[in-house]
Amino acid sequence: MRSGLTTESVAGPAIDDYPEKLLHHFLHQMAFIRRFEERCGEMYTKGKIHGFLHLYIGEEACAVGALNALKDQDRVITHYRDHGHAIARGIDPKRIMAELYGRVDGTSRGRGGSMHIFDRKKNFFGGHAIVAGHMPVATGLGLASKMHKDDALTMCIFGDGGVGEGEFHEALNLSVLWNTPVIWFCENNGYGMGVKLSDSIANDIYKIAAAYRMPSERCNGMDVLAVYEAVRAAVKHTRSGSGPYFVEAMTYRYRGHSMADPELYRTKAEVEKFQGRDPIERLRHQMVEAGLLTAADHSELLDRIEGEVRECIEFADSSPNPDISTLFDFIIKEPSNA
Amino acid sequence: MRSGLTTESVAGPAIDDYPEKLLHHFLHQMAFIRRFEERCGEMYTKGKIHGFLHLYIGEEACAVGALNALKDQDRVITHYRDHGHAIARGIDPKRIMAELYGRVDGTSRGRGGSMHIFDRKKNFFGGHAIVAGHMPVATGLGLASKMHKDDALTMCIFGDGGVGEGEFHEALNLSVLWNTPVIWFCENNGYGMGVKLSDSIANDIYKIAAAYRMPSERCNGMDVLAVYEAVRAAVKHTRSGSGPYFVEAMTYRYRGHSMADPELYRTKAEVEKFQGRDPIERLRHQMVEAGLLTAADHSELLDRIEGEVRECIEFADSSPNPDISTLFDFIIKEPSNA
Amino acid sequence: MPELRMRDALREALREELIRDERVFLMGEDIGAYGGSYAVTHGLLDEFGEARVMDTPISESGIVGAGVGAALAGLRPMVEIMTINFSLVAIDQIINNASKIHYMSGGQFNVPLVIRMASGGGSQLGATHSHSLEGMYAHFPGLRVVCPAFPADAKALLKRAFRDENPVIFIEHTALYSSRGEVPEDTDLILEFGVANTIREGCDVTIVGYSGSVHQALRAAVLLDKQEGISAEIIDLRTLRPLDMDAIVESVKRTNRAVVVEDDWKFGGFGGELSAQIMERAFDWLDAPVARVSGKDVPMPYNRNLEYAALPAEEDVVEAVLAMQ
Amino acid sequence: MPELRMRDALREALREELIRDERVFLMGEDIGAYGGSYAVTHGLLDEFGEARVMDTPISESGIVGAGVGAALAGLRPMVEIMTINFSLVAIDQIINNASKIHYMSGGQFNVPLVIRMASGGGSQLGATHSHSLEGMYAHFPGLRVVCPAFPADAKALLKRAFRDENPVIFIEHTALYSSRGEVPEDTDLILEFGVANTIREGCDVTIVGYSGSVHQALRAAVLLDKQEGISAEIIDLRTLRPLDMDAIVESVKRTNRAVVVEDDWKFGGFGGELSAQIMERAFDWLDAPVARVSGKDVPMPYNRNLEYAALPAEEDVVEAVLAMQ
Ligand SMILES: Cc1ncc(C[n+]2csc(CCOP(=O)(O)OP(=O)(O)O)c2C)c(N)n1
Ligand SMILES: Cc1ncc(C[n+]2csc(CCOP(=O)(O)OP(=O)(O)O)c2C)c(N)n1
Ligand SMILES: [Mg+2]
Ligand SMILES: [Mg+2]
Repeated sequence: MRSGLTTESVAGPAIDDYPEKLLHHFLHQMAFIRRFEERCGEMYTKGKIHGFLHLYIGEEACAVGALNALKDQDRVITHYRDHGHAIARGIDPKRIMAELYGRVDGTSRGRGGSMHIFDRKKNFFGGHAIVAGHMPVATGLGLASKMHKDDALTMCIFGDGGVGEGEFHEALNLSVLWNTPVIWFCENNGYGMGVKLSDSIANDIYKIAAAYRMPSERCNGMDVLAVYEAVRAAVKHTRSGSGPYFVEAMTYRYRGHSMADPELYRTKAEVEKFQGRDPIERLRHQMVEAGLLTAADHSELLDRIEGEVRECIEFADSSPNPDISTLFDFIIKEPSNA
Repeated sequence: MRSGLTTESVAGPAIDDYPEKLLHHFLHQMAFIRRFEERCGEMYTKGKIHGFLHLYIGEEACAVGALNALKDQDRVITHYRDHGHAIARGIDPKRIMAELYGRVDGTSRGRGGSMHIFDRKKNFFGGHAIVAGHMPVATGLGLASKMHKDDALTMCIFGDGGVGEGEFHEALNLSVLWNTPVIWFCENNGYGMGVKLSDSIANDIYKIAAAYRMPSERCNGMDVLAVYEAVRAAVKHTRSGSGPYFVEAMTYRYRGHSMADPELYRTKAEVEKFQGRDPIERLRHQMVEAGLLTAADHSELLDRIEGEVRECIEFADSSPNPDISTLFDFIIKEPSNA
Repeated sequence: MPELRMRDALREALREELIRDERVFLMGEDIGAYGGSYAVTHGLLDEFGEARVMDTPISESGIVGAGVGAALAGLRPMVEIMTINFSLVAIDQIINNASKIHYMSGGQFNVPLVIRMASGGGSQLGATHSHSLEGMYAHFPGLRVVCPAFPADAKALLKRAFRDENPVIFIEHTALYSSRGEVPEDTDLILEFGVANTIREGCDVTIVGYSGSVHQALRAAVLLDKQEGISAEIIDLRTLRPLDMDAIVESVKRTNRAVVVEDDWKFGGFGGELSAQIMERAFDWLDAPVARVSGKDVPMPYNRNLEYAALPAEEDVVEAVLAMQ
Repeated sequence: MPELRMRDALREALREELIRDERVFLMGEDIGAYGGSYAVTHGLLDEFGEARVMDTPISESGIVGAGVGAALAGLRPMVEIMTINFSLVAIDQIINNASKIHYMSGGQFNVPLVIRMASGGGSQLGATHSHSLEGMYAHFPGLRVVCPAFPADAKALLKRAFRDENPVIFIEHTALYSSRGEVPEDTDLILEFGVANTIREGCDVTIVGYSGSVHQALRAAVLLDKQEGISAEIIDLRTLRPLDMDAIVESVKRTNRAVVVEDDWKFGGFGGELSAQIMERAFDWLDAPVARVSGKDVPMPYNRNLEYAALPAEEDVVEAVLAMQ
């Protein structure tokens, strides 16, 4: 039997346990990601952004709850639906937007695009577009920490669809065998493109992960505080040297898989049901209830965000395209000591 | 914690529950495989057999117990350590030996060799030398049975080392999702080449298999009757349309991984410990105790086998090499209806 | 004759084969409920049901392997790998199982499996999603590699693929899915493998292409004719393995010049094979070395201008031809 | 200079690099307790311990991916893939991750990863276990592909590989592991990539080879000299990517004839690239088309006679040269 927590509004952590500043930070980040993604969608329709564009709308609590539980020295590696993770990690959103535009001021100087956001300074190891292909890489990042004996842990973010790939199995198994400090963070939004979870994996994901003998928890991915708590527990375990930890966050994507998705595989009613459990709305409501946010504060927040995102677009618009003469840059790195 | 049954002589099924004929058949097949393999080793040293040769000595109870629980219409697919399976499946051992010699009378006309034994008439789908590469193929064989609605089930045989590969995960998951009639039969001999099981997989194999939500049992692979019972239960389940079933047989290989193995990774004492639990000796002893076998019967049996195996070698020796003019045969099969 | 888009012609072939042969079934990621990532299989789930149009998990190795198994057991599976880029996680199944089991079993078994893949760049999908690896697959004995350039050929070749007893790698260029062409209505029409098509006759130079590059060749031929009065003959290979080398050699012996055009990287690409064989078989007829117009040897950039610069264009073909005069 | 077997020269390189650079560590199946399936790593586990010589499960994709991750994090991993045949289950990690991350990150990250693989046929291991796929890897931008033919080169090139900032595919021919050669004792000696070696001077024909085929070329040169009085120049490429095309062209312009020798299948093989480039750059100097001597286009047979017939031999090289006179 399949079981476990869904995204329904089960009572999550009480907000009075959290510093006011942190709650405002969470609300701001989630709302910023939401608006950033909405505007990306517009810019795509306008022909400013090309290729595949995968929006994160509806899943903001996952990125914000998970990445805020990490430290700067920790490493993050994720899949192609990566804008929300990049923003929550603190990467300059102007440079993210410029990358989506393919401009020289983009995080990858316009070479990578939406699916391949990298930022060395933020220990953000990409943005990977081959489903589950980054999972063994995460095991290797963890292995390096173990060898360096540094205090960095690695968070690997992937989707429910990635669980179908053999590399999920190899990466998890190796991470346990080698006792690497890796947190496996699965964003289970119920679909891999148009394929329902129940058609793609034979058991609950967190139960399959548990079979590798690592702690494995499921949390409500529509509640930023629930995600934050789940990942904090994972960080505690992993940083103490006890090895990998698996977290499955139950969430939902409001938009199509990519901008090309006709969405034939689900009903509008289903989408609306989950929109009724919106993570941003949930936190806003909690903060209002607790007297931490007035209507005025909130509209002021949205205005600020509107301006911040506009700046990103202006920045990207004004950044030049890479020069054709640089076509062959970055293929081979010349040896440092040979 | 790792747990579960080992190869220690726990009380197995009582032999008086089995027809005498069947017991004699089991004893004969196991002893035949043992002698066939011993002689293969000799022929390899003599330079009659080349390439990689993986002997099955010590594991005879697995092949004999498992394959005798199947029907003729059932399908078998296995890995490269395949002589024992081919013999237990009833493939003419003369032709197996000829294949090891690379001669035209070999099962694959000398093209395949030891690791690639195929026999269409016996529904024996090979001998596969890429570890775990045959597992998704087994899922497909099962899928075909489901579509044909024929009464054939598929047994896929593989080793503990194969569990490290991603295809193990993909094949098991698909077999459950598609409810295919596949019996996964893992011969756990404790090593993948020189790598100990505990260094290659994070949990007991049958427990990992169970995470895909299929029945998963472990049995004593040094007791032919225990294997036979375990697989009979699997057959009952699978033939009734209830989907795949996983059996892990705990066994041990007495010889090196291949003829090239220096065996630096284990002690002689360890090998001797397991030789003390010899599956052939075990059944012989049980049959003697039960008055089903006299010393005379037994030496008569060994003599018969000696002659049978000698015939195999003579057959292989007298079979010609393929003609060079046939080098390009069997690459492309010409369309039947185009 | 009705005009169809490439994707519709492919769908017609799949429909007709599903109707013609009950052993045929389709497997792939999002070929059903989603409607196919390039809409090739759109509507087939509704028409033929889940048993014959199977949505699968994201397990390329698993589903190609399952296709091999189903084919060994007598079915006629078609596995869609969403794009050729993802075939890299399934390539062991293609090479070590599909292409070799007939041989390794001494002819006892064979693998009638059709593997469809979308290939090619030009849509700003970046380095991991813009490969053109059909030439790599053509290297392996036991495989067929089919690369149609026009809807009519695509339909007739795909129908032929389902009648083959061997694994067929069927390549569909993403940039051609919406291209249109007349497609005969005759549902029995199939095209044999290994028969190239001279789609334009000329006497000054032979331009060889396949899949997407055939269209660059066509545009280049028009420019050459208009601007330089050079008459180019164009050969559309249609299949890379088997390869219709005779057609190329025959043409080059008349034109004495040859240009090979492909999207893939030049270094170690299939164009090298074509160039080498032309030299081997028409050396004394060549007035100039065979020229190769290919993609630049760089992982595909996301930026539009860089990607355009990385891919071969008709101007490059024109340039190559002029350099030979 | 001491004479060493290829496997011992490789081991020396690994030992010296493990000592020189603490960031270096080795991962692979059976490289430790088993002693290495071809005994290259024999003894290193005892000397350097489990942290730096790691036995891994049978998870090629997992360990190559882990190597990529460790390299991204600043280590200098070496992953041994037991044989190139098994690299097919890890190739996505090599192509879509190792070879592209430097590019896709706009130069922020790089992957200094050495991947060693045993390659080649000739030991009756059958179709799945006898591939020569180094030419296939040479097709991909972002990779280095190294194919030594002699112990001294193998050691100096492997040491060079550990000093590279990019993924290096290091090819070891199984038939050469026990071959002997003098190896300088200088532990700082390294060989640059992209520098071919003219191992025999001659004026009548240029024979180009790499890895195992260099030795067929050498034996052929002796026969040609003795039996026909033909003086062959032999170029050992040593690395396929980068490729020292200048050395080949310079030689062919003197000898006016070229033969390319490789174990791999001819159709779509690397020999086509060499042949095409020689034509492109030395067309007017060629007295005959460049000849390719390669493996037959057949999955490798197990039977000894058939396998011998499927692989190129010195007689085939001699024949090709004579056909040019
Ligand atoms: C190996 C591979 N196969 C298929 C694809 C095409 N593809 C891209 S995203 C995707 C669905 C992934 O779903 P999931 O992992 O749940 O992530 P989500 O999109 O839901 O966030 C697929 C099939 C791919 N990129 N890589
Ligand atoms: C993909 C792949 N990797 C590595 C090998 C080399 N190899 C052959 S057998 C083997 C060990 C397999 O062990 P196991 O599955 O336990 O089977 P056993 O030999 O113990 O019967 C290895 C590593 C291979 N054949 N295929
Ligand atoms: Mg999902
Ligand atoms: Mg084993």
